[in-house]
Amino acid sequence: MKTFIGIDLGSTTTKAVVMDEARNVLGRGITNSRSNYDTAATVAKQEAIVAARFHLFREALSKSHALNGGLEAFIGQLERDFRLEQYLEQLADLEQVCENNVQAAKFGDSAKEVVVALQRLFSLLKEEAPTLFAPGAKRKSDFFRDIAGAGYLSAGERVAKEAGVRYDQLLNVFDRSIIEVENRVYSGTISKNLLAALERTYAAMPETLHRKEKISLPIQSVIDTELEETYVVGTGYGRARLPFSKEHIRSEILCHGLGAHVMYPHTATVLDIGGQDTKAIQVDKHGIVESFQMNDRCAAGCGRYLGYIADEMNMGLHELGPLAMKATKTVRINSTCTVFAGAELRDRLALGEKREDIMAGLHRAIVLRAMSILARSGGIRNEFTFTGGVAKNEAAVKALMDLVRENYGDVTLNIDPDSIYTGALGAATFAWRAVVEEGKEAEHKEKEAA
Amino acid sequence: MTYTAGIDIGSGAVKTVIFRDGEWIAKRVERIRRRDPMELARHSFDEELKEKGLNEKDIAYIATTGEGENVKFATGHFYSMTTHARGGVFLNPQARAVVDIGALNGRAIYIDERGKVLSYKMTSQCASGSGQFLENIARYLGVAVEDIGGLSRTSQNPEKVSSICAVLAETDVINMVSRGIATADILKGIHISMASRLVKLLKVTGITKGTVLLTGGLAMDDGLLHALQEELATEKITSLTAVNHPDSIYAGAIGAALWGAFRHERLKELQERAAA
Amino acid sequence: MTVQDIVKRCEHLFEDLDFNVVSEWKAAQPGRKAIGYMPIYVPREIVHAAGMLPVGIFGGGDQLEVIQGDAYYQSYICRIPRSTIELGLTGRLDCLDGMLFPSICDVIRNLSGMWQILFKDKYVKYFDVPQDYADEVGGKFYIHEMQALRTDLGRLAGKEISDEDLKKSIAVYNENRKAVRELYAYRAQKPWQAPTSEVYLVLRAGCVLPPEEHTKLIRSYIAETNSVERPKRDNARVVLNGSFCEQPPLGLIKSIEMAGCYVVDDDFQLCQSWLLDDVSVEGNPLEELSKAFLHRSAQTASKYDDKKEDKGKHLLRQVKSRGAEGVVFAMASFCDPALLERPMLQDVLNKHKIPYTAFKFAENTGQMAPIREQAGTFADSIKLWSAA
Amino acid sequence: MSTVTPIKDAKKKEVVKEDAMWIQKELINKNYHEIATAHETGRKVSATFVPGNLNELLMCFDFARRLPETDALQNGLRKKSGKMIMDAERDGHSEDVCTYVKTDLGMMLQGQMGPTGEPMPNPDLLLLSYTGCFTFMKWFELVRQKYNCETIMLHTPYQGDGKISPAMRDYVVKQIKEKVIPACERISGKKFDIDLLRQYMKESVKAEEDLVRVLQTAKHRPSPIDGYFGAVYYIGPMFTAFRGVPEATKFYRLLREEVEQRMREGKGPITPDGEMTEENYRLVVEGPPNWTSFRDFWKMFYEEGAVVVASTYAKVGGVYDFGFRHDPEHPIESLADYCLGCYTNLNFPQRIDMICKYIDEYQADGLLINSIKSCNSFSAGQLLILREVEKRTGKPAAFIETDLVDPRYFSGANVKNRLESYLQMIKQKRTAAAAAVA
Ligand SMILES: Nc1ncnc2c1ncn2[C@@H]1O[C@H](COP(=O)(O)OP(=O)(O)O)[C@@H](O)[C@H]1O
Ligand SMILES: Nc1ncnc2c1ncn2[C@@H]1O[C@H](COP(=O)(O)OP(=O)(O)O)[C@@H](O)[C@H]1O
Ligand code: SF4
Ligand code: SF4
Ligand code: SF4
Repeated sequence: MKTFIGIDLGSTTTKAVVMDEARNVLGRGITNSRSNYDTAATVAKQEAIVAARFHLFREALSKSHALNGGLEAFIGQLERDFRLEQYLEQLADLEQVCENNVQAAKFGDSAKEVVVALQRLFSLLKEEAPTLFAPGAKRKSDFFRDIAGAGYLSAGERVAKEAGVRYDQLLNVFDRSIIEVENRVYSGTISKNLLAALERTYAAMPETLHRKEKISLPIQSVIDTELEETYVVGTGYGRARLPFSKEHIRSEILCHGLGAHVMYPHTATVLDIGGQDTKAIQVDKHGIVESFQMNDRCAAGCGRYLGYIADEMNMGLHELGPLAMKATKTVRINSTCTVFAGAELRDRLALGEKREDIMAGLHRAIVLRAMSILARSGGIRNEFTFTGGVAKNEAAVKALMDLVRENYGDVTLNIDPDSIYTGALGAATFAWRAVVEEGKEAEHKEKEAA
Repeated sequence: MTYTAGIDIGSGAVKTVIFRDGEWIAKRVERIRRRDPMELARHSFDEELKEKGLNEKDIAYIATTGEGENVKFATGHFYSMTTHARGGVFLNPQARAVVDIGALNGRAIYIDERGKVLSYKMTSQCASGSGQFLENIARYLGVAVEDIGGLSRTSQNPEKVSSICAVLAETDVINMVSRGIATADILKGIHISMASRLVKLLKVTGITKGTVLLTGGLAMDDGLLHALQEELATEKITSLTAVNHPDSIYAGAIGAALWGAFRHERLKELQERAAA
Repeated sequence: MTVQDIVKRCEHLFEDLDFNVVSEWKAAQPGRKAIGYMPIYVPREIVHAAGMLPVGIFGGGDQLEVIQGDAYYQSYICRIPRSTIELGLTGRLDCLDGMLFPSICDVIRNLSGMWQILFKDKYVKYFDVPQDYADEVGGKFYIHEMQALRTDLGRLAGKEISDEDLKKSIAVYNENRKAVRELYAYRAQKPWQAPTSEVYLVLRAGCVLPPEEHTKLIRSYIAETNSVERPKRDNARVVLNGSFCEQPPLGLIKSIEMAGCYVVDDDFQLCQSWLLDDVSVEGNPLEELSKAFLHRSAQTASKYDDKKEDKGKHLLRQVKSRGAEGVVFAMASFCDPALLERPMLQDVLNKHKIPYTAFKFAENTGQMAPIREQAGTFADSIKLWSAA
Repeated sequence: MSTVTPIKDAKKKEVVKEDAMWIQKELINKNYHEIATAHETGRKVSATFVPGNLNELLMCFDFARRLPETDALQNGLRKKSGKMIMDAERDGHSEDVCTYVKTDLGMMLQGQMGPTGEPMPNPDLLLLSYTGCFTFMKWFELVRQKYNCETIMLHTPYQGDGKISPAMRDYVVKQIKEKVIPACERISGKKFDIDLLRQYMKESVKAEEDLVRVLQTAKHRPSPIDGYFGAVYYIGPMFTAFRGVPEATKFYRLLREEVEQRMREGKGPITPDGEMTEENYRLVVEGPPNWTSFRDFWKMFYEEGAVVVASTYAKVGGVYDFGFRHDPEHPIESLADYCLGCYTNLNFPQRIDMICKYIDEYQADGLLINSIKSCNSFSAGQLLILREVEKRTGKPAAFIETDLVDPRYFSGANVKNRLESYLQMIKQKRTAAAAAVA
């Protein structure tokens, strides 16, 4: 089938959206942006296509009524099992790379012990893997680097002690190895992992086993369906480095404006807070950008700020918002310099302020910066849509709601759980328009013809 | 016998030392990496005491420095530049300037032969040349901190980092990697930009000749030392020689312990005088 | 009132970002008007003579959340104009009937035009001062400027300002300046009795109080604080320089003191000590004001020094007369006049072998650790080594 | 799609310039040589600033005329400024302050080697004609501190109320008569001759007339010039040591003929890569350009077919297009009016009026502000300009940030990103408007 793909290569994360001919979103994919933009774009796209397949599974299975009411539970389980398979695959890869890297690290005599410690460490990680993907489990992040890293660090200290090696040495090996694993694309193994996941799911939900045939058939047919990449549009910070020609690239401002308009057709003002930029965009009723403002050359108060804070607090990004929500007061934080965020935090802790109160202050500080950029772009008009990764953070959302009310009165605030994909959605819509409305062909086809 | 201790709480590591009558008898360093520095200081100091079979009571003066203003069990606090200066001349009596590169700030301190601070210059606010930045980038590039120096020294075509903001500089680095720039060249580029900042700080202090001792956590990064030496050469400042010392990282803690001893004597004098 | 009460009151005035005390003053008598002025210097006598309250506007400090103000300024411009705009746009300056923007720097100069656009119904004047100090040239121009202000304010007040009015106001301000000089002298003598964080607040109260009341306040502060002994610390005596426009947060002033420095002179709120001695109440009042400005006023970075030899004279005088051991340069980030001036002043200090240290701040600086470290090291080096 | 076609008979392979431009380049090089050899030839050297410079007056005393801003700019174009700024910072100057000043001081620290490679002598007179920027005052104080040069302050009051009052004019005239002229006489050893001044001014007026014509050809579609990137070359002689010099008058005549010819032929501006053949966007720009990456910066515009039709920067040395001319009949008074009327001495409402007028008269698609980190005189408050102009003209405005001569503050990717977004937005709006009409 024909698909239209938008890729938003952000400074922090790379997002992809796959759309069908009727402009339905089939799937979304995300990965962390990394040194290799091609890889990031490929992985995000692959993730989106996987998600698209799940979407199609759901459709096919619901049509066939094979699961009769058990559909959501089944798909949910299958998805978790698939993630687990993927995780295990990467974990095995990481273990291998780590072991190889021990040699390069020149640990001398202790190299042997380090290898033993690593084996122990990885067997622990493998053991705990299924609990990470159990129903209802909270993960610190969706990215392998973070999940595996968190496990590695927390188990590492203990394992190091037991094995009589230095914790530092284990850190050293991890730092050396993760990047290599992260930059690998596991494209060949998706079907395999899917089928393996399917087996796990049957095992986990034995009540479905008797319909195995009925269930597997539509799934197999979806797996066999080719998803043709009809047209791809790229956007985002790294768009100049995307492997596309200029024709296939749109400015992120236009994409965010359009994406927000597609999600909420009455949007007038869009705020996007990403990893290192904050954009305020005013759009008209057709989703056309009227004016925009971005943060200046200083990255203060952007999403990366929260990253530094999370590092400093030894927490996952997901956990910052909930912690700040527990605040009973808001500590005033004036500096939003990302780099000094940690120092600011320590300063406040030393003064005896409570963590949650400081966190509330930090979130408010970020949103204050955004409010200024919004004011620069012409203020907030009804309806107001908040997008970008930071929109996932409930404390940031709360601070924003407070400040909007204080400064602009009652305004409808739209936040979509998938708001991080807004730019990619806009890009996918541009891709769709290019073909369906403007009659363009996919570039690679032109090239083949030439 | 008089024991004094120096505890230097940085933003990257906690350093503790113990002195007995001016003689250095114990040292310890712990990277903080996601731990509570105050607890770590307590723990590390306890371990050190245990190792030497000492009791906290035996220590006449526990001096803190760095971010240790709020350490409860300390006798007194000295500001880091005061302590680094003193620690610097202790480690290398020839030192006429101490360059301390911390996780967030860099400082150049111009001193005389007794460790008196003549003038200093500190980086402020925006800091793409900070130690933490280098560490982040190294982690990103998959290089262990200990290996940075060696790698940097192999660089043939260093690639300079131009952004002033560390956050944007991170992106610069990502771009470099995607352009296929070698890790060594990136690290060296960062070293060069740090070195050039440090030379700038040094010049502003007004020092004209003598030995410059690197202290602090990054002193052991010989890639940085090397870049600093090169930068001095390109700037044609031949009258300054940059060196490090295997114990450079302890400079602040040493200075604190020594000043602690000094204050201890003073306080004793004052007490005696008051009693008389 | 005890000294704590006085300081509390001043603190209260300082923290009141809504300028309630100004509104109250206006409400006490119908028809009263208040005129705001930005830092360094304006001849408040003229405003006072028009029966109006001159109100010093020194930015929003570290308690104001700046949203709109940031929408008007890039990150590389100092903070005071943005927090001042924030004060204006949030209605906090509605109690003012006009604003005076003295010639401080390009930022304030441009702000005067922005104010004209943003607050169309208010009286706005860019108040130029001469950089030529000949009575016949710069003086004449300056008298013209003052005359224009006098006419404008007379019109606003509905009554011309007479020479007699002006002379009375000059006398009032002569007394106020005298009290300020007494306060500075007292602090220099016993800095432990009059910490700068308090002196600052007492002076700052002069931004919103009528001068007569402020004069009394200063004097009662001196009397009260002198009556309670406070512990004397082994601190280094320093002159603070460079904070003539954007003000450091109070926490920063406290940090400097905590780190071991006694501030024995400074250039905060220069307007109150700009004219170095009494202005004559004989003769033509505008001419006298002009002469005082041209020949007997403080030096600061916004003012041209006619001769190379003049550079830093005022600072040197401060150091010598107050018995200071060093100078702390505390300048607002991105403050062009102050930061360009600094190397020249340092040069002069070097020649006189006076130690100094320097750092930058913003009115909302939250991190005091680097400040403490620098001020502390400076104090350490003066203290530990002064005998040697 | 390329909007630029190289010109065949270009004088030099890599860069394309208008013919008149080669004359301009010669003029500038000659001036540097004159300055370099002034002391050998027994002449005195003056230094003064571009906005409100008293060039004709200085000519009366036969000063070799240095303009430190131009030196800084030239050093920027030649990519030498970065090092100079670093040197000045190492010498204790703050990172926060104007980089023109630091480039100048850095050049002195490096042994006063001028942009063309000839050593520059110390000035004998620092004429502190002080128009529209406080930094100028500190700049010469700093130079005086180091080199002990004699300094004369000419204070130009600011047009706070948007007009030049008689008191302001008198003040400036008096300073010129009673302070500036006597000092020039004393330093140069030459008597002031007002008729000589009149004679130079007559030259100025001719050249001013031609410059205005050149700049106004941009009202034509397509515009034969770029009123920002191209204009910086056009204004060079007029705003510096050449106003009043006969060669400069000739230069402007030639330039005018050349440009008017191009206009008649319907040609676009000449860029370093050749002639621009497609005019996609017409912009008004506020704020000085970036010099260290001048070519790259310009390229971002012409590659997209964006022409700057008018800029405020082309008015820093005199707002001639609104009618001001030097007046040989009242030479001193007209010098005073000239000082008082430069762009940065205008107040905000005046600056906004001017930009709105440009957008209207030059039929521009919108306003682009290049905000300069160094320059508070231009930058402080530009965001209000942006807003007011948008409000009053209904045209979109955009904001980019660079610096004059500090290469650390030019982020190509960042600027390109914003510029592209802005142009795409204009295009999208235009398409939508066309669709709405259809
Ligand atoms: N699950 C989450 N919870 C809270 N914050 C998040 C989450 N995911 C991402 N973020 C925030 O979003 C930022 C990245 O936003 P994103 O829109 O992906 O940026 P970019 O487009 O620049 O890559 C991160 O720096 C982080 O602060
Ligand atoms: N509040 C602030 N926000 C952003 N940057 C700042 C701030 N204060 C200072 N800086 C930056 O700190 C940097 C280094 O300053 P430093 O070299 O220590 O001082 P100085 O400029 O006085 O010599 C400069 O780039 C300056 O722009
Ligand atoms: S280091 Fe901090 S203050 Fe500086 S530009 Fe980056 S985020 Fe902004
Ligand atoms: S702080 Fe400095 S730059 Fe800012 S307005 Fe005041 S004098 Fe001007
Ligand atoms: S601040 Fe602006 S106008 Fe003033 S000298 Fe610098 S660049 Fe020129």
